[in-house]
Amino acid sequence: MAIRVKFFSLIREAVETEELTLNFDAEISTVAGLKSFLGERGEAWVEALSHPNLIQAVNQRVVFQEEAINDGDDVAFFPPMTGG
Amino acid sequence: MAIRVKFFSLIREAVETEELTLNFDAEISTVAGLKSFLGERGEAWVEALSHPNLIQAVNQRVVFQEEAINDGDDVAFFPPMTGG
Amino acid sequence: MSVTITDSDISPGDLATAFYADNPHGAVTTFAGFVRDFNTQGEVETLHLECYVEMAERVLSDLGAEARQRFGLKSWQIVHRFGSLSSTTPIVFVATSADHRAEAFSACEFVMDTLKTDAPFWKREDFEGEQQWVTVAARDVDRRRRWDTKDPVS
Amino acid sequence: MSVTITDSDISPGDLATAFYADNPHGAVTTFAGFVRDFNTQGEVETLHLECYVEMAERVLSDLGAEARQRFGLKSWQIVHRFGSLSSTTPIVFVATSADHRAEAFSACEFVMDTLKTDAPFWKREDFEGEQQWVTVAARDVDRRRRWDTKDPVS
Repeated sequence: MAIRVKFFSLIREAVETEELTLNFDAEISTVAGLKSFLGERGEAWVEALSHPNLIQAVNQRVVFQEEAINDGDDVAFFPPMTGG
Repeated sequence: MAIRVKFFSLIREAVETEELTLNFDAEISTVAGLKSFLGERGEAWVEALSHPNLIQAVNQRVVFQEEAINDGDDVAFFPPMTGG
Repeated sequence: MSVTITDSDISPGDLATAFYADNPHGAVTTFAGFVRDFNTQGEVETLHLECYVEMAERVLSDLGAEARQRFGLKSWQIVHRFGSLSSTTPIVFVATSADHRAEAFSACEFVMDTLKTDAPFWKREDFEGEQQWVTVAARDVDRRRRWDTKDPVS
Repeated sequence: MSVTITDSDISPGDLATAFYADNPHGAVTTFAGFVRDFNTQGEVETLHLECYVEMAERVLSDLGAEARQRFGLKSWQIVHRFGSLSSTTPIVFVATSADHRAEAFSACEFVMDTLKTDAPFWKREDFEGEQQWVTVAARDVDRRRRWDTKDPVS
Protein backbone atom coordinates (compact mmCIF):
# COMPACT_ATOMS: atom_id res chain seq x y z
CA MET A 1 0.00 0.00 0.00
CA ALA A 2 0.99 3.65 -0.45
CA ILE A 3 0.65 6.53 2.01
CA ARG A 4 1.85 10.13 2.12
CA VAL A 5 3.52 11.40 5.29
CA LYS A 6 3.96 15.09 6.05
CA PHE A 7 5.99 16.88 8.70
CA PHE A 8 5.54 20.45 9.95
CA SER A 9 7.33 23.06 12.04
CA LEU A 10 9.79 21.71 14.66
CA ILE A 11 9.19 18.13 13.55
CA ARG A 12 9.86 18.97 9.91
CA GLU A 13 13.09 20.69 10.92
CA ALA A 14 14.19 17.79 13.15
CA VAL A 15 13.74 15.14 10.45
CA GLU A 16 14.77 17.51 7.65
CA THR A 17 11.85 16.26 5.59
CA GLU A 18 8.65 17.92 4.42
CA GLU A 19 6.93 15.00 2.83
CA LEU A 20 7.45 11.32 2.02
CA THR A 21 5.56 8.88 -0.14
CA LEU A 22 5.91 5.38 1.28
CA ASN A 23 5.16 2.11 -0.48
CA PHE A 24 5.18 -0.99 1.66
CA ASP A 25 3.44 -4.23 2.31
CA ALA A 26 0.60 -4.13 4.80
CA GLU A 27 2.73 -4.93 7.85
CA ILE A 28 2.22 -1.32 9.08
CA SER A 29 -1.36 -1.02 10.22
CA THR A 30 -1.38 1.92 12.69
CA VAL A 31 0.20 5.33 13.24
CA ALA A 32 2.29 3.79 16.04
CA GLY A 33 3.58 1.20 13.60
CA LEU A 34 4.44 3.92 11.12
CA LYS A 35 6.39 5.79 13.81
CA SER A 36 8.47 2.68 14.58
CA PHE A 37 9.07 2.12 10.88
CA LEU A 38 10.23 5.73 10.38
CA GLY A 39 12.44 5.48 13.49
CA GLU A 40 14.63 3.05 11.61
CA ARG A 41 15.87 6.07 9.62
CA GLY A 42 17.97 7.26 12.56
CA GLU A 43 18.16 8.85 15.98
CA ALA A 44 16.78 12.23 14.81
CA TRP A 45 13.62 10.44 13.65
CA VAL A 46 13.22 8.48 16.86
CA GLU A 47 13.61 11.64 18.92
CA ALA A 48 11.26 13.77 16.81
CA LEU A 49 8.54 11.11 16.71
CA SER A 50 8.71 10.54 20.47
CA HIS A 51 8.37 14.28 21.21
CA PRO A 52 6.06 14.44 24.28
CA ASN A 53 3.73 16.96 22.58
CA LEU A 54 3.73 15.30 19.15
CA ILE A 55 0.39 15.46 17.39
CA GLN A 56 -0.51 13.08 14.59
CA ALA A 57 -3.25 13.41 11.98
CA VAL A 58 -4.68 10.88 9.55
CA ASN A 59 -6.54 12.36 6.60
CA GLN A 60 -6.49 15.82 8.20
CA ARG A 61 -7.96 14.71 11.51
CA VAL A 62 -6.07 14.58 14.80
CA VAL A 63 -5.92 10.98 16.05
CA PHE A 64 -4.39 8.78 18.75
CA GLN A 65 -1.40 6.73 17.63
CA GLU A 66 -3.50 3.57 17.72
CA GLU A 67 -5.43 4.88 14.68
CA ALA A 68 -5.43 2.51 11.69
CA ILE A 69 -3.67 3.46 8.47
CA ASN A 70 -5.05 2.41 5.11
CA ASP A 71 -3.91 2.57 1.53
CA GLY A 72 -4.01 6.11 0.17
CA ASP A 73 -4.05 7.83 3.57
CA ASP A 74 -2.38 11.14 4.35
CA VAL A 75 -0.54 11.03 7.67
CA ALA A 76 1.00 14.12 9.30
CA PHE A 77 3.21 14.77 12.34
CA PHE A 78 3.52 18.17 13.99
CA PRO A 79 3.86 20.01 17.33
CA PRO A 80 0.98 21.89 19.05
CA MET A 81 -0.67 24.38 16.71
CA THR A 82 -0.43 28.15 17.07
CA GLY A 83 -2.96 29.68 14.72
CA GLY A 84 -4.71 33.04 14.74
CA MET B 1 -33.14 81.91 36.60
CA ALA B 2 -33.53 80.16 33.22
CA ILE B 3 -33.41 76.45 32.40
CA ARG B 4 -34.15 74.35 29.34
CA VAL B 5 -36.37 71.28 29.73
CA LYS B 6 -36.52 68.50 27.12
CA PHE B 7 -38.88 65.57 26.71
CA PHE B 8 -38.31 62.41 24.70
CA SER B 9 -40.23 59.40 23.41
CA LEU B 10 -43.36 58.41 25.38
CA ILE B 11 -42.94 61.34 27.74
CA ARG B 12 -42.67 63.83 24.85
CA GLU B 13 -45.82 62.38 23.33
CA ALA B 14 -47.71 62.46 26.64
CA VAL B 15 -47.00 66.15 27.31
CA GLU B 16 -47.07 67.07 23.61
CA THR B 17 -43.90 69.09 24.11
CA GLU B 18 -40.34 68.65 22.87
CA GLU B 19 -38.65 71.48 24.69
CA LEU B 20 -39.41 74.36 27.05
CA THR B 21 -37.36 77.31 28.20
CA LEU B 22 -38.47 78.32 31.69
CA ASN B 23 -37.73 81.57 33.46
CA PHE B 24 -38.63 81.72 37.13
CA ASP B 25 -37.50 82.95 40.50
CA ALA B 26 -35.28 80.59 42.46
CA GLU B 27 -38.12 78.89 44.35
CA ILE B 28 -37.48 75.70 42.29
CA SER B 29 -34.22 74.19 43.49
CA THR B 30 -34.44 70.48 42.57
CA VAL B 31 -35.69 68.20 39.79
CA ALA B 32 -38.51 67.11 42.10
CA GLY B 33 -39.52 70.77 42.50
CA LEU B 34 -39.47 71.22 38.74
CA LYS B 35 -41.75 68.19 38.33
CA SER B 36 -44.29 69.66 40.76
CA PHE B 37 -44.09 73.01 38.98
CA LEU B 38 -44.69 71.38 35.57
CA GLY B 39 -47.53 69.29 37.03
CA GLU B 40 -49.55 72.50 37.37
CA ARG B 41 -49.91 72.40 33.55
CA GLY B 42 -52.50 69.63 33.82
CA GLU B 43 -53.28 65.97 34.41
CA ALA B 44 -51.26 64.73 31.39
CA TRP B 45 -48.16 66.35 32.86
CA VAL B 46 -48.74 64.94 36.34
CA GLU B 47 -49.20 61.47 34.89
CA ALA B 48 -46.21 61.61 32.56
CA LEU B 49 -43.86 62.95 35.24
CA SER B 50 -44.96 60.33 37.77
CA HIS B 51 -44.37 57.48 35.30
CA PRO B 52 -42.82 54.69 37.41
CA ASN B 53 -39.90 54.25 35.01
CA LEU B 54 -39.29 57.96 34.39
CA ILE B 55 -35.63 58.89 34.04
CA GLN B 56 -34.40 62.43 34.57
CA ALA B 57 -31.12 63.98 33.46
CA VAL B 58 -29.48 67.25 34.43
CA ASN B 59 -26.83 68.50 32.01
CA GLN B 60 -26.82 65.15 30.15
CA ARG B 61 -26.30 63.03 33.23
CA VAL B 62 -28.92 60.72 34.76
CA VAL B 63 -29.75 61.89 38.29
CA PHE B 64 -32.09 61.22 41.21
CA GLN B 65 -34.97 63.68 41.50
CA GLU B 66 -33.35 65.26 44.55
CA GLU B 67 -30.62 66.66 42.26
CA ALA B 68 -30.21 70.46 42.46
CA ILE B 69 -31.08 72.64 39.47
CA ASN B 70 -29.09 75.78 38.74
CA ASP B 71 -29.36 78.67 36.32
CA GLY B 72 -28.52 77.61 32.77
CA ASP B 73 -29.06 73.87 33.34
CA ASP B 74 -30.47 71.48 30.76
CA VAL B 75 -33.03 69.12 32.29
CA ALA B 76 -34.52 66.17 30.41
CA PHE B 77 -37.28 63.63 31.09
CA PHE B 78 -37.57 60.32 29.27
CA PRO B 79 -38.45 56.61 29.59
CA PRO B 80 -35.84 53.81 29.75
CA MET B 81 -33.42 53.99 26.84
CA THR B 82 -33.29 51.46 24.00
CA GLY B 83 -30.11 52.11 22.04
CA GLY B 84 -28.04 49.91 19.80
CA MET C 1 -11.08 57.32 20.19
CA SER C 2 -14.17 58.94 18.72
CA VAL C 3 -17.94 59.11 18.94
CA THR C 4 -20.23 59.96 16.04
CA ILE C 5 -23.98 60.49 16.39
CA THR C 6 -25.65 61.09 13.06
CA ASP C 7 -28.97 61.00 11.23
CA SER C 8 -27.18 60.30 7.93
CA ASP C 9 -26.46 56.82 6.58
CA ILE C 10 -23.43 55.09 8.06
CA SER C 11 -21.26 52.53 6.29
CA PRO C 12 -19.86 49.89 8.67
CA GLY C 13 -17.60 48.60 5.88
CA ASP C 14 -15.99 51.99 5.35
CA LEU C 15 -15.77 52.52 9.12
CA ALA C 16 -14.11 49.14 9.65
CA THR C 17 -11.69 49.75 6.78
CA ALA C 18 -10.60 53.10 8.23
CA PHE C 19 -10.36 51.71 11.77
CA TYR C 20 -8.15 48.82 10.62
CA ALA C 21 -5.89 51.22 8.70
CA ASP C 22 -5.42 53.45 11.75
CA ASN C 23 -5.28 50.66 14.35
CA PRO C 24 -3.60 47.50 13.02
CA HIS C 25 -3.12 46.23 16.55
CA GLY C 26 -2.87 42.60 17.59
CA ALA C 27 -6.62 42.25 18.08
CA VAL C 28 -9.43 44.30 16.56
CA THR C 29 -13.09 43.48 17.26
CA THR C 30 -16.02 45.21 15.59
CA PHE C 31 -19.75 45.03 16.04
CA ALA C 32 -22.30 46.26 13.50
CA GLY C 33 -26.04 46.23 14.14
CA PHE C 34 -28.61 46.38 11.35
CA VAL C 35 -32.37 46.94 11.49
CA ARG C 36 -34.15 43.60 11.65
CA ASP C 37 -37.26 43.07 9.54
CA PHE C 38 -39.20 41.48 12.37
CA ASN C 39 -39.94 41.86 16.05
CA THR C 40 -41.71 39.58 18.53
CA GLN C 41 -45.04 40.43 16.91
CA GLY C 42 -44.20 40.18 13.24
CA GLU C 43 -42.94 42.27 10.38
CA VAL C 44 -41.48 45.72 11.02
CA GLU C 45 -41.67 48.27 8.21
CA THR C 46 -39.72 51.16 9.69
CA LEU C 47 -37.66 51.71 12.81
CA HIS C 48 -37.66 55.24 14.14
CA LEU C 49 -34.78 56.07 16.47
CA GLU C 50 -35.22 59.18 18.59
CA CYS C 51 -32.07 60.63 20.15
CA TYR C 52 -31.04 63.19 22.75
CA VAL C 53 -27.93 64.09 20.78
CA GLU C 54 -25.92 66.14 23.30
CA MET C 55 -26.42 63.51 25.97
CA ALA C 56 -25.65 60.62 23.60
CA GLU C 57 -22.33 62.25 22.74
CA ARG C 58 -21.46 62.65 26.39
CA VAL C 59 -22.60 59.14 27.45
CA LEU C 60 -20.84 57.38 24.58
CA SER C 61 -17.63 59.38 25.03
CA ASP C 62 -17.59 58.46 28.71
CA LEU C 63 -18.37 54.83 27.81
CA GLY C 64 -15.49 54.61 25.34
CA ALA C 65 -13.10 56.11 27.88
CA GLU C 66 -14.30 53.66 30.54
CA ALA C 67 -13.86 50.71 28.17
CA ARG C 68 -10.38 51.89 27.28
CA GLN C 69 -9.32 52.09 30.90
CA ARG C 70 -11.07 48.93 32.06
CA PHE C 71 -9.78 46.68 29.28
CA GLY C 72 -6.53 48.44 28.40
CA LEU C 73 -7.67 49.25 24.86
CA LYS C 74 -5.31 50.83 22.38
CA SER C 75 -8.19 52.43 20.49
CA TRP C 76 -11.99 52.49 20.15
CA GLN C 77 -14.74 54.00 18.04
CA ILE C 78 -18.52 54.28 18.47
CA VAL C 79 -20.90 55.38 15.70
CA HIS C 80 -24.69 55.50 16.19
CA ARG C 81 -27.50 56.40 13.79
CA PHE C 82 -30.79 58.04 14.64
CA GLY C 83 -33.84 58.96 12.53
CA SER C 84 -36.07 56.75 10.38
CA LEU C 85 -34.50 53.50 9.20
CA SER C 86 -35.78 50.72 6.96
CA SER C 87 -34.83 47.07 7.46
CA THR C 88 -31.17 46.08 6.89
CA THR C 89 -30.04 49.69 7.47
CA PRO C 90 -26.97 49.95 9.75
CA ILE C 91 -27.79 51.39 13.20
CA VAL C 92 -24.60 51.12 15.20
CA PHE C 93 -20.89 50.41 14.71
CA VAL C 94 -18.41 49.78 17.53
CA ALA C 95 -14.71 48.94 17.11
CA THR C 96 -12.12 48.15 19.78
CA SER C 97 -8.44 47.33 19.48
CA ALA C 98 -5.99 45.86 21.97
CA ASP C 99 -2.83 43.78 22.09
CA HIS C 100 -4.80 40.61 22.79
CA ARG C 101 -8.21 39.35 21.73
CA ALA C 102 -9.71 38.76 25.19
CA GLU C 103 -9.60 42.50 25.89
CA ALA C 104 -10.81 43.55 22.45
CA PHE C 105 -13.78 41.15 22.58
CA SER C 106 -14.78 41.99 26.15
CA ALA C 107 -14.53 45.74 25.59
CA CYS C 108 -16.66 45.60 22.43
CA GLU C 109 -19.32 43.55 24.17
CA PHE C 110 -19.19 45.81 27.25
CA VAL C 111 -19.74 48.88 25.06
CA MET C 112 -22.69 47.27 23.24
CA ASP C 113 -24.31 45.95 26.42
CA THR C 114 -24.00 49.32 28.15
CA LEU C 115 -25.04 51.38 25.16
CA LYS C 116 -28.30 49.39 24.89
CA THR C 117 -29.60 50.59 28.24
CA ASP C 118 -27.56 53.73 29.00
CA ALA C 119 -27.38 55.72 25.76
CA PRO C 120 -30.33 58.09 25.17
CA PHE C 121 -31.94 56.52 22.13
CA TRP C 122 -35.54 55.37 21.92
CA LYS C 123 -36.75 52.92 19.29
CA ARG C 124 -40.23 53.04 17.82
CA GLU C 125 -41.37 50.31 15.44
CA ASP C 126 -43.92 50.96 12.73
CA PHE C 127 -45.80 47.90 11.52
CA GLU C 128 -49.19 47.25 10.00
CA GLY C 129 -50.13 50.90 10.41
CA GLU C 130 -49.29 50.96 14.12
CA GLN C 131 -46.48 52.63 15.99
CA GLN C 132 -45.06 51.09 19.11
CA TRP C 133 -42.22 52.14 21.38
CA VAL C 134 -39.79 49.33 22.06
CA THR C 135 -39.48 48.39 25.72
CA VAL C 136 -36.23 47.35 27.33
CA ALA C 137 -35.68 43.59 27.03
CA ALA C 138 -35.03 41.77 30.30
CA ARG C 139 -32.03 40.08 28.72
CA ASP C 140 -30.55 43.47 27.89
CA VAL C 141 -30.89 44.57 31.51
CA ASP C 142 -29.25 41.32 32.65
CA ARG C 143 -26.41 41.67 30.17
CA ARG C 144 -25.80 45.26 31.28
CA ARG C 145 -25.80 44.30 34.94
CA ARG C 146 -23.19 41.54 34.68
CA TRP C 147 -20.52 44.16 33.89
CA ASP C 148 -21.06 45.68 37.33
CA THR C 149 -19.45 42.65 38.91
CA LYS C 150 -17.78 40.59 36.20
CA ASP C 151 -14.06 40.13 36.01
CA PRO C 152 -12.76 42.59 33.36
CA VAL C 153 -11.67 39.81 31.02
CA SER C 154 -13.42 36.48 31.13
CA MET D 1 -20.30 30.32 5.15
CA SER D 2 -16.81 30.14 3.75
CA VAL D 3 -13.20 29.40 4.61
CA THR D 4 -10.21 30.92 2.82
CA ILE D 5 -6.61 29.87 3.47
CA THR D 6 -4.14 31.95 1.50
CA ASP D 7 -0.52 33.07 1.32
CA SER D 8 -1.59 36.31 -0.41
CA ASP D 9 -2.37 39.55 1.41
CA ILE D 10 -5.84 39.77 2.92
CA SER D 11 -7.83 42.97 3.44
CA PRO D 12 -10.04 42.83 6.54
CA GLY D 13 -11.72 46.08 5.48
CA ASP D 14 -12.77 44.65 2.12
CA LEU D 15 -13.78 41.38 3.77
CA ALA D 16 -15.91 43.18 6.38
CA THR D 17 -17.51 45.37 3.70
CA ALA D 18 -18.49 42.34 1.63
CA PHE D 19 -19.71 40.40 4.67
CA TYR D 20 -21.94 43.30 5.80
CA ALA D 21 -23.38 43.65 2.29
CA ASP D 22 -24.27 39.95 2.13
CA ASN D 23 -25.35 39.57 5.77
CA PRO D 24 -27.03 42.72 7.12
CA HIS D 25 -28.46 40.75 10.02
CA GLY D 26 -29.35 42.13 13.44
CA ALA D 27 -25.89 41.51 14.85
CA VAL D 28 -22.58 41.15 13.02
CA THR D 29 -19.31 40.66 14.91
CA THR D 30 -15.90 40.61 13.28
CA PHE D 31 -12.41 39.90 14.54
CA ALA D 32 -9.23 40.89 12.73
CA GLY D 33 -5.76 39.96 13.98
CA PHE D 34 -2.62 41.78 12.86
CA VAL D 35 1.04 40.89 13.38
CA ARG D 36 2.34 42.57 16.52
CA ASP D 37 5.77 44.18 16.45
CA PHE D 38 6.80 42.67 19.76
CA ASN D 39 6.72 39.42 21.71
CA THR D 40 7.59 38.62 25.32
CA GLN D 41 11.29 39.01 24.51
CA GLY D 42 11.29 42.17 22.43
CA GLU D 43 10.96 43.34 18.87
CA VAL D 44 9.80 40.93 16.17
CA GLU D 45 10.91 41.60 12.61
CA THR D 46 9.04 38.93 10.70
CA LEU D 47 6.41 36.36 11.56
CA HIS D 48 6.52 33.20 9.51
CA LEU D 49 3.29 31.19 9.50
CA GLU D 50 3.59 27.59 8.35
CA CYS D 51 0.35 25.86 7.36
CA TYR D 52 -0.97 22.40 6.57
CA VAL D 53 -3.39 23.78 4.01
CA GLU D 54 -5.67 20.79 3.35
CA MET D 55 -6.10 20.19 7.06
CA ALA D 56 -6.65 23.90 7.83
CA GLU D 57 -9.46 23.99 5.30
CA ARG D 58 -11.10 20.97 6.85
CA VAL D 59 -10.65 22.09 10.49
CA LEU D 60 -11.90 25.63 9.85
CA SER D 61 -14.88 24.45 7.77
CA ASP D 62 -15.87 22.10 10.57
CA LEU D 63 -15.33 24.89 13.12
CA GLY D 64 -17.57 27.31 11.23
CA ALA D 65 -20.28 24.68 10.92
CA GLU D 66 -20.02 23.91 14.65
CA ALA D 67 -20.24 27.61 15.56
CA ARG D 68 -23.26 28.01 13.30
CA GLN D 69 -25.10 25.15 14.95
CA ARG D 70 -24.05 25.91 18.52
CA PHE D 71 -24.92 29.63 18.41
CA GLY D 72 -27.66 29.66 15.77
CA LEU D 73 -25.63 31.83 13.39
CA LYS D 74 -27.16 33.13 10.20
CA SER D 75 -23.75 33.31 8.52
CA TRP D 76 -19.99 33.12 9.14
CA GLN D 77 -16.67 33.54 7.39
CA ILE D 78 -13.09 32.59 8.31
CA VAL D 79 -10.02 33.84 6.41
CA HIS D 80 -6.47 32.93 7.48
CA ARG D 81 -3.09 33.97 6.07
CA PHE D 82 0.08 31.92 6.01
CA GLY D 83 3.61 32.68 4.79
CA SER D 84 6.01 35.46 5.83
CA LEU D 85 4.38 38.53 7.39
CA SER D 86 5.82 41.82 8.60
CA SER D 87 4.37 43.72 11.56
CA THR D 88 0.85 45.20 11.19
CA THR D 89 0.05 42.70 8.39
CA PRO D 90 -3.41 41.09 8.76
CA ILE D 91 -3.26 37.40 9.76
CA VAL D 92 -6.83 36.37 10.37
CA PHE D 93 -10.38 37.62 9.80
CA VAL D 94 -13.51 36.06 11.31
CA ALA D 95 -17.07 37.32 10.88
CA THR D 96 -20.28 35.98 12.42
CA SER D 97 -23.87 37.15 12.04
CA ALA D 98 -26.97 36.35 14.06
CA ASP D 99 -30.30 37.87 15.03
CA HIS D 100 -28.93 38.99 18.39
CA ARG D 101 -25.54 40.19 19.57
CA ALA D 102 -24.96 37.62 22.35
CA GLU D 103 -24.80 34.83 19.76
CA ALA D 104 -22.71 36.79 17.27
CA PHE D 105 -20.15 37.78 19.93
CA SER D 106 -19.90 34.33 21.52
CA ALA D 107 -19.58 32.56 18.18
CA CYS D 108 -16.81 34.89 16.97
CA GLU D 109 -14.87 34.43 20.22
CA PHE D 110 -15.46 30.65 20.13
CA VAL D 111 -14.05 30.47 16.60
CA MET D 112 -10.99 32.53 17.51
CA ASP D 113 -10.31 30.61 20.74
CA THR D 114 -10.62 27.26 18.97
CA LEU D 115 -8.67 28.26 15.88
CA LYS D 116 -5.71 29.31 18.06
CA THR D 117 -5.08 25.77 19.29
CA ASP D 118 -6.88 23.53 16.78
CA ALA D 119 -6.05 24.92 13.34
CA PRO D 120 -2.79 23.59 11.80
CA PHE D 121 -0.71 26.76 11.69
CA TRP D 122 2.70 27.19 13.32
CA LYS D 123 4.17 30.59 14.06
CA ARG D 124 7.89 31.29 13.91
CA GLU D 125 9.21 34.68 14.99
CA ASP D 126 12.39 36.14 13.51
CA PHE D 127 14.11 38.72 15.68
CA GLU D 128 17.68 39.91 16.09
CA GLY D 129 18.89 37.27 13.64
CA GLU D 130 17.25 34.41 15.53
CA GLN D 131 14.29 32.25 14.63
CA GLN D 132 12.03 30.87 17.30
CA TRP D 133 8.90 28.77 17.11
CA VAL D 134 6.05 30.19 19.17
CA THR D 135 4.79 27.89 21.90
CA VAL D 136 1.15 27.62 22.88
CA ALA D 137 0.25 30.19 25.55
CA ALA D 138 -1.34 28.77 28.70
CA ARG D 139 -4.06 31.40 28.46
CA ASP D 140 -4.92 30.18 24.97
CA VAL D 141 -5.30 26.63 26.22
CA ASP D 142 -7.52 27.86 29.06
CA ARG D 143 -9.64 29.95 26.72
CA ARG D 144 -10.07 26.99 24.38
CA ARG D 145 -11.01 24.66 27.21
CA ARG D 146 -13.80 26.84 28.64
CA TRP D 147 -15.90 26.22 25.51
CA ASP D 148 -16.00 22.50 26.35
CA THR D 149 -18.29 23.26 29.29
CA LYS D 150 -19.51 26.83 28.99
CA ASP D 151 -23.10 27.69 28.39
CA PRO D 152 -23.45 28.46 24.65
CA VAL D 153 -24.27 32.14 25.25
CA SER D 154 -23.02 33.81 28.40
